[in-house]
Amino acid sequence: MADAGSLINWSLLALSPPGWGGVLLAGLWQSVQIAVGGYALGLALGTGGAMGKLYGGPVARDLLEVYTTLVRAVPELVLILILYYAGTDLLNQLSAALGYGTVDVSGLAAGIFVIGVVQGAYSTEVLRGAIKAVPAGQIEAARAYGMSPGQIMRRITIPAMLPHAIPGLSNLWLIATKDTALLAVVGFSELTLVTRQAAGSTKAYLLFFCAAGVLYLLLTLVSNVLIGLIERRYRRGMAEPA
Amino acid sequence: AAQQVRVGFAAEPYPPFTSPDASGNWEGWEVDFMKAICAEAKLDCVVTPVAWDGIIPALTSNKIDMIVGSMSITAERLQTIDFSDKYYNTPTAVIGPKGVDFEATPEGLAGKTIGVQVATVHQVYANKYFGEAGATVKEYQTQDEANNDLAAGRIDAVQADSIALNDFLKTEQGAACCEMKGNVKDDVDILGAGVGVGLRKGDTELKDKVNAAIKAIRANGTYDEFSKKYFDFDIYGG
Amino acid sequence: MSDQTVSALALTELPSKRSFFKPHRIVLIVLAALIVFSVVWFMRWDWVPKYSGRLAYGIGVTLLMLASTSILGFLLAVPIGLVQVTGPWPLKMLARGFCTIIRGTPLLLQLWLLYYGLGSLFPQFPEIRNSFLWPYLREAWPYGVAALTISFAAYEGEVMRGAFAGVPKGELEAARAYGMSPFTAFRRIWLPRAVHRALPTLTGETVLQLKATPLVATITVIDVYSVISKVRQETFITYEPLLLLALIYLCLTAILVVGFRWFENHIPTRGA
Amino acid sequence: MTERAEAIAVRDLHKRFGPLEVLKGVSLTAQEGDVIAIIGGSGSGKSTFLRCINMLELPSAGSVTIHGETIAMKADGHGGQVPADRRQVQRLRSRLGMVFQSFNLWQHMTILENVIEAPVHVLGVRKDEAVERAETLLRRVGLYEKRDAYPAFLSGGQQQRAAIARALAIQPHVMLFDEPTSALDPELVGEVLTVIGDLARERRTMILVTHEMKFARNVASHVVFLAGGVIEEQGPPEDIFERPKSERLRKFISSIH
Amino acid sequence: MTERAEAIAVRDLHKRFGPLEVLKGVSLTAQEGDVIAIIGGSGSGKSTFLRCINMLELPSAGSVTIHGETIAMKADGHGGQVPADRRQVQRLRSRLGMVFQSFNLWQHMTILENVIEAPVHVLGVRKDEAVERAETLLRRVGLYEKRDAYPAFLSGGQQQRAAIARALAIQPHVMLFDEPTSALDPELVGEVLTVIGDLARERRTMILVTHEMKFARNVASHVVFLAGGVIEEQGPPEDIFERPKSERLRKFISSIH
Ligand SMILES: Nc1ncnc2c1ncn2[C@@H]1O[C@H](COP(=O)(O)OP(=O)(O)OP(=O)(O)O)[C@@H](O)[C@H]1O
Ligand SMILES: Nc1ncnc2c1ncn2[C@@H]1O[C@H](COP(=O)(O)OP(=O)(O)OP(=O)(O)O)[C@@H](O)[C@H]1O
Ligand SMILES: [Mg+2]
Ligand SMILES: [Mg+2]
Repeated sequence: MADAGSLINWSLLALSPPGWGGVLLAGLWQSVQIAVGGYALGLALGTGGAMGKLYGGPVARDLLEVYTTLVRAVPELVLILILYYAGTDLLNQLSAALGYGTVDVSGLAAGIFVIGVVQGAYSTEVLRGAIKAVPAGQIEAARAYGMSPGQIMRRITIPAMLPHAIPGLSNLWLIATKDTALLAVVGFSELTLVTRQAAGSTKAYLLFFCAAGVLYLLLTLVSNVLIGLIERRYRRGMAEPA
Repeated sequence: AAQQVRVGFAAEPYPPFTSPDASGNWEGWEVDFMKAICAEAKLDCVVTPVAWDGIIPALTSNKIDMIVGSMSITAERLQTIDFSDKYYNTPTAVIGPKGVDFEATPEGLAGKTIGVQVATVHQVYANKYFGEAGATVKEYQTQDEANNDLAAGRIDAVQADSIALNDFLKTEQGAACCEMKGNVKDDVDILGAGVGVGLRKGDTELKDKVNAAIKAIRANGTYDEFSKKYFDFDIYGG
Repeated sequence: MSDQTVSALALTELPSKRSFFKPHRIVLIVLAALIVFSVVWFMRWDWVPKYSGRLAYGIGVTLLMLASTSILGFLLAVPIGLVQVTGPWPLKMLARGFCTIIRGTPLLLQLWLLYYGLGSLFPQFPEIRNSFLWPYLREAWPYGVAALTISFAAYEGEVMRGAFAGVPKGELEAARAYGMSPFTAFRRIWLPRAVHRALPTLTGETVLQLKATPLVATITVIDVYSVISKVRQETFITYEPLLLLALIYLCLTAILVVGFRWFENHIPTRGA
Repeated sequence: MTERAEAIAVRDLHKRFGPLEVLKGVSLTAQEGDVIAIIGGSGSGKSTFLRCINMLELPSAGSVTIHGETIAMKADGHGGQVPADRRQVQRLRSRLGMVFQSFNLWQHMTILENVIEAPVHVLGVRKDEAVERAETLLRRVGLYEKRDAYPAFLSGGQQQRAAIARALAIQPHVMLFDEPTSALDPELVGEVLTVIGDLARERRTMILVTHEMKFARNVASHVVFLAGGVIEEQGPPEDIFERPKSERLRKFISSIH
Repeated sequence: MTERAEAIAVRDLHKRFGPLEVLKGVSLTAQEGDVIAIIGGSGSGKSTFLRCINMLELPSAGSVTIHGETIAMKADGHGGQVPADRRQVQRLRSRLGMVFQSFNLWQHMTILENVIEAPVHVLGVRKDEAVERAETLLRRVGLYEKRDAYPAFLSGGQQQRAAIARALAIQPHVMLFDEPTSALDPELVGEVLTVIGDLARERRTMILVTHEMKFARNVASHVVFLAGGVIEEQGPPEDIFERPKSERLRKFISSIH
């Protein structure tokens, strides 16, 4: 049985084999890629979703309501399983039906898709709330000066809602980074899964889980610093402090 | 260009068949086997690790094209997927902690907690034979975790493939804590008639290629050559 | 996390019943009914009766996990929030560090760290192995409860911090002015007032906690998620069990939300 | 006096909100240089009338002509009407400088950015040119020093003056003011009225809804009294305030004093 | 008049906030039944003085005696002093009924719960007894009907009357009021002053800081004018308001009128 000394066998964390540090970093890189991709996809879906919920027709609004209700009521882990298997399956059947044959969905793309769809519902709600927080008078003034709907959206609504949206969007980013860990359950080689493999192979469970924890924490802390900078920039016009 | 084939196996350490090394590559007997048949059948194989408990859905939903994951050919699985001919066959065994004597029989395991990996033939077997006889069956996502919990004293026995268990007993951790308690009584219906390559139903073209390749490497000695690196007996079985 | 973010992450409000039936809804409802019908008709559900007992058990475990960890977590959150507002600086830093670390790492990782990491360490100490705790430490659920409790405590601790800080100074001063000892003032005024301020976010936090519970299935706790996984492995049916699982969580969430609403409406509104 | 061009003409404007008919046929013509003050009781439809002019509210019936160009309307199929050409509306709106009661400055832009926004992005003026003109305007309303401040950091009076500069920046044919001082603290009203008074003296075409009767009397060339959805009485300020004909106007004026 | 007992005695009270010495030696004695009004300019230390009496602010030097019992103080090692015995302070506080400018009712309790809170949880009165007394008090301040309402649903005047009932509920030796009406809308001031006036007529011992000079004049038995950190002048209200001696007081009074 391993004694306490071998539990902190730091050489296991060395960056090159036989150390597993390199594998962990590669896993972290995968996680970051999925988080960034999923977050971006989520933002895109969320922007569309928020627009649809606020300005769309009754049918679009109802469908979006179903989307956000389901995603907000069902655990991420379950959604990830469903989307991971069914999502790509449907995509394949669809493209087959259209005569394109099966598309090869890479693991990375599948991961981004799964996180993105979940994040999309969350950002829909965050962005909708932020847009609603923009005083109606601001938009009316833009109309009164002859701006087209597109211009109003670009020049007034979006920049004006950003200060309201940024705290929520920041939280979503932090959640995206942590949700990538759930992909471990479907066997995707992100940080948590490679940590589990490294831990299982070396039996140094505590060491590797702690090391991964530190990596996630670093990611969060670095993100917090960046978020702070962004917030300061976009809250310039707000009289009251954040 | 060679046909691209995504080969799925469990994203977990399952020595001596598949295990990740510190540089992020996979190694083991089954990896060698896969490389051999891919070379033989001129397939461009891409290694795709997936979660073991989702490996069949991954195959049916087109995420992978074949499973090389020590998957036993059973009637149950044949309802959902197809298999190549068997490429190895080994008995199923039970291990337990040193100093506690019991046999790998329903009576011996009654009242004990036995760990198995989910979605394996062992899970089905243990539930049927030991669970009904009064044992608690605890299901793990990976074999490695079941072994680890046995070493940690959280369970009383582990049932699995005898080769995998023997490999575990050879490790520092396994040697310190546990010993072989014996093979379980065979039940071909559940435990299957050996391990085959899992394939999507209807993918006969690939199935033919794989079957041909298995035959070929058995015949030309490749199979025995890489097997020797791992085993001092014939893993192909009778 | 602000209340707004929490409600973006967790369902906290059911769609209103008012003016539900609009012309376009009829069409959508018919479509939905068609989908439900074809799901029921064309997919395989013959396994449901066989597993219904185990499913009920799994739902029970899930709810037990939710209730116990939310209550324990809330009890922990009170001191965590409090020391961040008034504590001596070592405790303040400790609590802040705790919240940062827990909120900055994935729950799944924490869970595995506790179960596989810490849990595999315990048996190396004969004192632990021989103690009366060992039968519990052998089990998986204490680790699941611990991880979920800690996580809830960290998130709710932040809420409580804001709630404690937000109680108007004057009300605390009034308590002092009437001769209350610091402890009485805390027990009678500060704590109830802070809890009362924190209540509105509780619906959201509890739904988030429900959504976190299936993770315990990965450490061999048999909750409803784990039962469904077993269905999938034994029957080789991919989608149907997952759909049922989603439906179960949807219902559980709806029940939670309705329950909290009911409470809010039946407890007298306590002003601002 | 030479014949002046018609700046704005509203013909038989009707507006209903559901069952409530707020405007029941209002016609009004402003020549260039006219300063028209609209007065009337609360809820008499003054704001609605002003908002119909630039189609922020869609009139139920009637037409609006700006500088000789009539806004084309088409039936909406529910008995009302909608603009036939969105672009035309946008173009004509950009010739009307609207100043709101609650300023409605864009909070995410500095004062200068607020002022150049419409010239640059609606009228397509070059940015440096727009900045130059904006600075002149801001100097005029006494806000040059605040040009890089965000609206939230300005007093109400300063915000309203900035809003006036923003409206002037598009070089509008007509300025529309909807109770520009009623959201201000009494001490701040004066500074805004001074600016508007200056504009009136320059004979800039303006239509203003106001509750400041003294001010209306001093600056307006024409006063319109709205009541019951129609123009109850109109005329030069001396007539309206000193020789009111209708009973309603008399009552209204005495209630103000 | 018989010799009355001393309700409160403050001796040579000093209070400094960092470099700022707000109170520079203030002494004041109130006999039972005295109604003492403290007046003075903003920032003259009136609130600070009142808060020092029940140790919500710790005096830098000087002593406070309540009903013959002097609050024991000890040096804090930084040149100031702190109470020697926390329990003594808590006990004496519960004999002083403080009414704050901003009411400070406990928002999570109904009015009745607010009133019985200190009797039950500080003084250890039985709950049913406390409720009975609280209801009498609430009837007295005209809030019996509102006893089960939460403070947030009451007007400011009602909240302040509830706060007065809360203070009376502990049967205090002395009532302390810190500008009890200055957070109220003018229409609501009257109802609170009526209640305080009634208490004064019953000859309840009170010290009140107020800006309502007319009220102070009517109800106070003694008026204290604080300025520059000391008592500049004191005496019966007629003397203070009609025959002010010092220049400062004269100025203060004329600025108020
Ligand atoms: N969007 C709307 N929907 C329904 N009714 C409206 C709407 N806008 C205004 N009204 C109604 O139209 C009437 C006229 O409103 P309007 O704002 O034009 O009055 P006003 O003369 O500007 O009054 P005030 O002096 O108070 O600003 C009012 O009765 C108002 O309630
Ligand atoms: N906690 C504190 N820290 C520092 N300075 C304080 C503090 N409390 C009061 N002061 C200062 O002490 C002085 C007296 O304040 P105090 O509130 O007693 O005046 P006041 O007579 O009650 O005035 P007002 O009529 O405005 O209520 C003021 O200059 C104030 O700024
Ligand atoms: Mg109006
Ligand atoms: Mg004061």
